[in-house]
Amino acid sequence: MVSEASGQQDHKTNTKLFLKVFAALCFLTAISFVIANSPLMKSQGLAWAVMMLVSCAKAFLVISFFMHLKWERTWKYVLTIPASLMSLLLVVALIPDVGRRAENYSDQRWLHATEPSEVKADLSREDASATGDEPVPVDSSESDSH
Amino acid sequence: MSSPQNATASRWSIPGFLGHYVFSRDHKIIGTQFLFSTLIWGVAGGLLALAVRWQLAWPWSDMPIFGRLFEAEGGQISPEFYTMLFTMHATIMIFFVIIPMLAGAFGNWLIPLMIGADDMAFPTLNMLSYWIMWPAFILIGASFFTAGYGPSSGWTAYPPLSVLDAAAPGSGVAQTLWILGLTFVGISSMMGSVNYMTTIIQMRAPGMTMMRLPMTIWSMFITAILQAFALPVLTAGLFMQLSDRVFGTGFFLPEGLAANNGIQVAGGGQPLLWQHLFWFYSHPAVYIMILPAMGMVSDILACFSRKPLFGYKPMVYSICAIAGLGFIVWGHHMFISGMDPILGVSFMISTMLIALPSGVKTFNWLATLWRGNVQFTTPLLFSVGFLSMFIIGGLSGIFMAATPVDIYIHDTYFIVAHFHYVLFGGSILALLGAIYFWYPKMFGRMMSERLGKVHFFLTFILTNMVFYPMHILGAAGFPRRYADPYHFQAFADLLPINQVMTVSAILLGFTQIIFAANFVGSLFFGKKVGRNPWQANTLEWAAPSPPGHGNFDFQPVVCRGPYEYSCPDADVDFLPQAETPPA
Amino acid sequence: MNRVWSLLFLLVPILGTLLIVWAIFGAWPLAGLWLPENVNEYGGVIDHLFNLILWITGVIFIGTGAILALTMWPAKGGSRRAAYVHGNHTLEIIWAVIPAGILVFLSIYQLNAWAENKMDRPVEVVDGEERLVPPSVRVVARQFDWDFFYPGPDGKFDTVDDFMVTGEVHVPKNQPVVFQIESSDVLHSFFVPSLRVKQDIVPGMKQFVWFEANKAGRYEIACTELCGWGHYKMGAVLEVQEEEDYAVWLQETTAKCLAISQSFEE
Amino acid sequence: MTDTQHQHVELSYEPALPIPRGKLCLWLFLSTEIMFFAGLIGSYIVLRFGVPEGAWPTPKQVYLVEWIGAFNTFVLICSSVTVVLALEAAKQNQAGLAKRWFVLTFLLGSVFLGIKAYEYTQKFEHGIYPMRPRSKIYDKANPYYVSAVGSYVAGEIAKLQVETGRTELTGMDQERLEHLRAVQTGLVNWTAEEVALEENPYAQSSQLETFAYVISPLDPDNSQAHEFLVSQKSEVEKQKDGFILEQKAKDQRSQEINEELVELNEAYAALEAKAEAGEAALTAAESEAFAKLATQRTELYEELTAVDASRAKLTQEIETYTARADVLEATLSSHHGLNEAWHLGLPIMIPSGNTWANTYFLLTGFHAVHVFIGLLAFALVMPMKLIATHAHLVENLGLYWHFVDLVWIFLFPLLYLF
Repeated sequence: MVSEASGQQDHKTNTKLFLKVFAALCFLTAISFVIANSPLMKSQGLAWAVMMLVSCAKAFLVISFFMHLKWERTWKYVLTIPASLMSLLLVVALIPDVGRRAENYSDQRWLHATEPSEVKADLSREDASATGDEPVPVDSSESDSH
Repeated sequence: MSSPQNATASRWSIPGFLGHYVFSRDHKIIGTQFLFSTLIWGVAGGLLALAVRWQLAWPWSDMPIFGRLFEAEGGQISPEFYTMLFTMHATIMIFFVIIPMLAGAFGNWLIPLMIGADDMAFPTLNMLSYWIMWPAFILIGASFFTAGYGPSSGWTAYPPLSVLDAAAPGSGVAQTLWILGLTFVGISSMMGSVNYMTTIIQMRAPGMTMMRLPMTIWSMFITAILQAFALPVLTAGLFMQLSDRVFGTGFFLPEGLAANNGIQVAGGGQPLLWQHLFWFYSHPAVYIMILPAMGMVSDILACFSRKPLFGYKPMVYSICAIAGLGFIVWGHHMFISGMDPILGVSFMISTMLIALPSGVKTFNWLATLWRGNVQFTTPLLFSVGFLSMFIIGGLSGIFMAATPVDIYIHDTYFIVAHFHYVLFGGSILALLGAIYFWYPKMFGRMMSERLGKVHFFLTFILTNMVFYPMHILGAAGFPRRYADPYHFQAFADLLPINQVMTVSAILLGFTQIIFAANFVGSLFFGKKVGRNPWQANTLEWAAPSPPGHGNFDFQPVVCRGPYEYSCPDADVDFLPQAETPPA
Repeated sequence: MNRVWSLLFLLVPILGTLLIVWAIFGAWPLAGLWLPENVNEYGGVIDHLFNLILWITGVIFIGTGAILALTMWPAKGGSRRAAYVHGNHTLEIIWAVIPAGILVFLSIYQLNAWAENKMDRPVEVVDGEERLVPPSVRVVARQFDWDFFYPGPDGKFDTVDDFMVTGEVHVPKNQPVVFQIESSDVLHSFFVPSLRVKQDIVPGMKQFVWFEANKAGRYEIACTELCGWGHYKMGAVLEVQEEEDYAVWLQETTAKCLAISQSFEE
Repeated sequence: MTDTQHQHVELSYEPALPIPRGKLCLWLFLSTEIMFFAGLIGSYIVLRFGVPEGAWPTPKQVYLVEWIGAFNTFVLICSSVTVVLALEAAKQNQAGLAKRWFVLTFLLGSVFLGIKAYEYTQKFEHGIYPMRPRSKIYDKANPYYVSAVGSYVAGEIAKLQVETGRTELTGMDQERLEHLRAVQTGLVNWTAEEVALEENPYAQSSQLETFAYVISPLDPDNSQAHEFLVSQKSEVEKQKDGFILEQKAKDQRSQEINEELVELNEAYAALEAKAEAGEAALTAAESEAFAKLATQRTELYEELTAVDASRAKLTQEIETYTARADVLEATLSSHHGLNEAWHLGLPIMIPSGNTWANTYFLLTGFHAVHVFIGLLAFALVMPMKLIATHAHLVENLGLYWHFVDLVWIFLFPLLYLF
């Protein structure tokens, strides 16, 4: 194996390389963390996409350096790509069907199902308007949001 | 010479009787263990099927002999018991007969022998893959004896029925045991498949390139890949269903269900998620159940028509195509399940595509027989029987692939006809043929050809008589899994035809006694054979019959493809892949 | 003897086709064992497609069966040497492309039927505006019965004047009818063989089936998704009535049910 | 089988790939593992998308601390580095160094599991279990939820009362009992009554929202909600004070009546005695006074009954309002609502909380199982001398370990940050 042969000579460089990868991984983790606590989360889709990209980058680093795939021959593609594609396929195929189920909830289910938190947010709005005497109904804000 | 011999011997067996014959690491012993276990389970599964048929022909009547075995009231089959019968029939036939017999028994026996290896890459793992089946055997066996009626939500175990005890009061603990049992089957299959893949990739004899592999090995290889990729998804689903049942989570349960004795379920889940996870495995599982059969049939057909397999490479590519497409067609089991109809269209198209490689295979088999010097041996007859049945099963599949037609025939007996033609007419017939074919290699003796032909004749006719009329039942709209359809006006006329089918099924069951007698009798009284009784080309016939530990007594060097029959340049009509050194 | 085997395999397509033809014509003893008469305007395409596929597969079935028997037919004298052929690309391409063509044709040909039955809910024109036909009955499946909820005089569900009928549902003839189907416990499937309508019912999910019956009569509803031990007896009757009869029935039943519910309230 | 039938030959093979069989097998195994986690993660994603939009709990609502997750990520990354360094050292035959890295990896893995266990207990403490019946999560603030809280409280009170029958309650239990009673009157019954009285469905749902907020606020930093509760509290207290004042007035009135009655009774008794003595009948004036006294007396008695009744009612009202005020007071005094203030373990409302808990524990649980299996394997290899000939063991173990790390790399953002 190539890594074994080269490892003998440049052990130091290898260690250095691993430490560099380590630093990169820590940095990427920090990025995810910062994004999660940043205003970017307002547009959730974008934030999620960035975080997933960051995760993929981390995965790539781990696979290619720590798992030595960088130094392996072409078999690595045969072994890794089908599984990754297949797993993606599974998720992608499920999303339009199962992932959008809430659109087809029956009335009976809505009786028990959890509701969008817009309604929850109304509590605060309603509270704000209700600093007066009695709890004021939410109608106004409710009809706004729908 | 003695020390390496000892060293190698320890690779296959632990000393002592137990180590030799029970906890052996020799792939041949393990294969035989799989073979015997699955044959026994096959008897159980068959009897369950007969009980199902009995109920359909003479509903609610006392069942002879077996009625006493089940405590059902006075030997009658109760509806709860009936649901258990077909659930267990399917479970046993799929997970304990066909898959382990193909992959476990024949995979184990043939892979090392046909590629010229002394054993599997990991003999201990191989042994474990058999013994991990035993917890599954015990769990499934135990589920018969739990309170209630055994698992009774169908082999597909669709939630919420399979999760809510109140919805299927007969199931109870048995359903949990069923899930656990299948988990063990999954672990066993996973162990087996990584082992097979490693062996086929790394342990081929010199000269045995991938394009010189016999079709059997190709199909086993692809099957192993299918198992490795598809099964974990089912395992994940099984764990989720287990936790729904045992811990009260709600992965597959929607809110506000009325069927749980008033106990509120956690909710938030999606019943359809299970169906997706389940079919993501179980559709490829259909190919796991047919591909190795196809591979073995290819070998048998080529051997007995004394003719090279027609279009070897297209055959290989179509196996790969079937496997590849097999992963993107699972939704065709769910056309009317409430799945997004647009998603249904994409699944329909991929399903139609899969008929293509299957068609190529069928025509290539026909072309292999064409202008061949056909030897009418029992294995050949079974293989042609397979071909004849597979054509019917394949063609009826087109009805289901057409989504609008599927609206009408989904979950009717048309489906039952279709998959029995593929799985019984296809896989089981091919398996019987394979047993006749490789029996001399396994046990060093021939099975009786005369009995074998009688067995084939009756089996073939009766199989058609049992399953062909199911198409007509399906066209009449008769739903499957009905204990008694005759109170529906529309299905009241179905009784006589069901009775014909049941009588045929019982006779079919009796016919298998011929096979059992032949199988057991030949173990002791069969004609002893040499290495290559069928004059076949593939490598296993170059090894002694039966092969000892380490399989080969010489170093096989492969110099040609597996199907060099009737080569005009040769004196004899076969050219083995590797020359056996003169004794 | 060997020719017997060849003939045996030839018997499969011959007898198989005979049996199907026999069933289609409904002669004794196979009377009533084929597709029941279709009474749904939207179901005709399904039958048409079924028959088309039956023709195509029938031809292939007989053809391949004949070829199989022919290839097996042993030569006189028996021991001839087999042809040493490894394959023929042209042939293989031909028998890959022809089925492919048929399949592609089928996939495209059936799209409309699928859309008509599962995707495009019928529309009606009200006050010059097109809108989806609203469900006229809410079908609630439960172990092991069918409950049919009618919206009552006000035409709206979930109001006090709703009423429920169990085991029997009435619909008017020659009108597109939409059912909203729901399940209160496990999976069920709404199957009316004569209408070519089938839809699994997923608990917690709102689904619709539609049809336009063109012949008055009583048709059976069956459950086709395993729903427990009583699966086999989970039936109901769908009665298609002439519009006048339907109106009378609706009025009478409404009055009866409302009277009962009032007597409960008192 | 006759194994001495022929002599064994060492067969030679043509491997397709230039890697050892063990490594190949491990890679294949990892492919199956990818599919396994794809099944799990895929289910998580679709279940999550499947809930109505915007109804997924935020980390705070389920007591998930992001930085702990981030730290655990860091721990796993460190362990990945150490195991790779152990492999490097082993390859170069530096057994001692390899062993040290190896042990460090093991320790880091244990730290990861330890932190995981700590996180789990954090959840369990708040009643977040992946399952019924121990789980205390309700998806929706609806009457079902109120009645669930009600029956929980009633059950707890009954339990404590049974104990009271047997032994003297400790101070803590006594306090708990009081708190439970306060919740019963000031929260459960209060809300039930308000909802029953209210006709407007939006106002009803607002009542229910408040109910859930008081027990365990989904967003504790919601200042508006806080202000609302403050205002409600002052309102309640004002009303309570009003009731107390009224009660005082009624007390006074009751006393007055009693005093008056004493006088009246005396006068009445005198006249009555006279009347009964009889011979010389009462004068007209006297008999008129007698009749007037009788009416007055009856009136006073009636008023007394009414006043006493309203006093009792007022006592009850005061009790209710005191309880309500106590509840609100306790809610406001703590950051996380009543549950934190009084540690009663009331059922909480988290939208999609159960689905969240199911998937969270499923994913992290299976990941933890994998970490645990890895640690077991480490423990098995630990006693070996990690020289170059054993490097393949370290390599395979390392591959597995990196895979576990990989899974976590995806789980961390999916579970903690999304």
